[in-house]
Amino acid sequence: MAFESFADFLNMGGHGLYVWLCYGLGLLIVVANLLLPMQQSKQVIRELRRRLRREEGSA
Amino acid sequence: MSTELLSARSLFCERDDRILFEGLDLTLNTGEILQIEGRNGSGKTTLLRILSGLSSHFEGELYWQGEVMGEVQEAYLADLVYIGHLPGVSGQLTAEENLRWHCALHPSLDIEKIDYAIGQVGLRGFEDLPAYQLSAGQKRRIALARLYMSEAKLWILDEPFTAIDKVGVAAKEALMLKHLSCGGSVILTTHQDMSDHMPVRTLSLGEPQEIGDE
Amino acid sequence: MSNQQTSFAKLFVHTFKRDLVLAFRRKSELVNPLIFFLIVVTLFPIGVSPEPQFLAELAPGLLWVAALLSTLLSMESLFKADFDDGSLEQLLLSPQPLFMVVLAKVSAHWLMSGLALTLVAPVLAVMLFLPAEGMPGLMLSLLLGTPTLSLIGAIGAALTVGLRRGGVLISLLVLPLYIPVLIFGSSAVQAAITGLPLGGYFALLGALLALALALAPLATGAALRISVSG
Amino acid sequence: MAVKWLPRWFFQLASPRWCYQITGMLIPWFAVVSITLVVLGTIWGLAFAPADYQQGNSFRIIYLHVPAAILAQSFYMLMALAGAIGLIWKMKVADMVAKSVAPIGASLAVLALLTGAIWGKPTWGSWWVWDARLTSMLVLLFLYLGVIALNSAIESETTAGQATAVLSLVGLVNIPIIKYSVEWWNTLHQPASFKLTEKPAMPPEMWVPLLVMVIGFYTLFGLALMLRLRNEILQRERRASWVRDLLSVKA
Repeated sequence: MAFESFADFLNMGGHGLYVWLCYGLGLLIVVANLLLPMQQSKQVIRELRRRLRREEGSA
Repeated sequence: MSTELLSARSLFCERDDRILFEGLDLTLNTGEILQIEGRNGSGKTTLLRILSGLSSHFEGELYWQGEVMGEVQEAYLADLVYIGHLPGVSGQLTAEENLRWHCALHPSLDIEKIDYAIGQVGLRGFEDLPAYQLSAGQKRRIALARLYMSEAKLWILDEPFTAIDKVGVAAKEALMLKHLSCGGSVILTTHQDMSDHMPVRTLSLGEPQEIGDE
Repeated sequence: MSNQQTSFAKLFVHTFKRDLVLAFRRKSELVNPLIFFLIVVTLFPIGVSPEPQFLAELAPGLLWVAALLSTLLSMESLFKADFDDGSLEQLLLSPQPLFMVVLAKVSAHWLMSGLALTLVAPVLAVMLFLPAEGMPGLMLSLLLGTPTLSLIGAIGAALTVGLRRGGVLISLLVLPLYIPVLIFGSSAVQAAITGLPLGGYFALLGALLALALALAPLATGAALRISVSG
Repeated sequence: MAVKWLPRWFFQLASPRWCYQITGMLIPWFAVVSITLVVLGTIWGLAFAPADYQQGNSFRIIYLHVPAAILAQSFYMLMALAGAIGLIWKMKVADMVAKSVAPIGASLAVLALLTGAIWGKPTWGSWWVWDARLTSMLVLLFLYLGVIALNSAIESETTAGQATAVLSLVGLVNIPIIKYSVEWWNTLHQPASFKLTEKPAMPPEMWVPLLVMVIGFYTLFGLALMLRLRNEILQRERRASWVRDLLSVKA
């Protein structure tokens, strides 16, 4: 452990703002890259299924 | 004696979610005219563009004189005249300048023949005008003049008679007959009926299928 | 073989001449990039400061950026007319190598954009108080750099020729690729002003040009086939 | 076709269906491995790795900045490579891979730029410095944006795939030239300033967590790529019977 206390850890030797801002952004981009396609997948499946039903209805 | 010139096997093409054709086979022999029929949007132009090698949006095989198209592309292009929807005539250039550039693109053509071709399509007297000053029909004639200069075996013509008057059509038919007698062939689409004496075989493209209708 | 070579040469010469004739008949396309070059350069003293020393310092980069933008502006028309009237289809159906035709078209285009810009640049350089020592560096670097710009721009033009609104898109595609030319070009001018040796810059610009000459027409040809096919 | 020397799995990849199935099997594994590695690497880097003697704790940004930068570059290569395969062998899946990579790569370039800028503040005293690495990363982002813009401007999926493949290949040839020229330009304008990441021989306590993070990022964004790719496959293969079966069974 490179830090004495948890407060020390958060403070990052005065650079806390920069470090945590970076990691926050990192988390944001990682989560966006995973969640967006998952959400899109639901949408795609719903859309394609609706299409399929419409075609079956018209056939 | 007729031999196989161009053939296509199990062509498949889809566009904007519609299947234009599927499992389409066609064979064109020497001395034949093949007319592609079908309604608007049935894929006539697309088929001609595929056959000419302009479009690569298809699956299936093409053969030129029995060989796979990809391997004899250059020989094929040297033996092909394609006149599409767009005449391929530059508006800022005169008929003669347009045809001269065409000769540069096809080194087998004889520049001396330009004058003859211009005379044959009835553009004598218009040689010095830039094409944008000519009517649509006259522009079309510049494009058709390529046929008079060419010794290519295959002509692919998309609506060649658009904006051409009756006399012009008769002349084109005569030209085609001459081409056939020399062992050439033609693939074309046209909305006008051709004269009865023309040896035409037709190929109908069905209704394009909405994808999913089975 | 030699027969084939003469036909390639003929194709090049014919296409080159044809494009020159076309350009001279559509005069606006010929002069518009030059006017644009002039206007962009004029905007800077007005917008920033007319102070001679400041402008002199800015001049190398500014002239190069303006030359780059006006080349880009002229790029869009390279294949557009041919695409619209179907000449491009005919060109692709030629049994002759596409490489030659593309090279001829780009050369003709460069003659009327890049070379013209190079010739006009000294006038603008004087207006920006570029020291006289910088002049040869400016002209030579433009002479070596602008053909590369035309060759790379042709790829962008070929990729966007089938699109209705290709104008902004082409800048987005091509400008990042122009960065090395900009760097070496403007540095050459700066070096010329300070009296440093120029050989290295010209060698680098020449190397970029050689690479672009070898590869860009291939990419442009492929892009044209794709655009016409779609 | 003279491609007999290629292994069989290469052509199996060409089948969207096979690709959909295999990614479906791989995703849980990738999820477990990647999240473990990234969490491990982050905690290690943030809490256990020693602080840098010059930069102090702001150095810990390296564990995010460097993996993002490496991935942004290698994803561009992947995109160009997939595009080339799609062009040469008309392989649909390769096209789809190329299309799916682009937005992920662009977001990684953005992350690398932002973390670089934030790191720059305590190190250089300003948010942005025209450092050679940051500048090339910015150009890389522009290249990504160009590819994405071109792809979305062309309506036909096939044409869009081919056109972007040509563009990304042109970009790939240019990347080393741009990198070199920017580096050279940078040294010309600001002689030997304090570099962000170039450190002489990092001790193992520092680079081991970095390695863990890099591998973690590869797997994590590989996972993101697979998720995107599966959507792309479904959408483009919607006509195929296996997709229809899949959808009606999954109801």
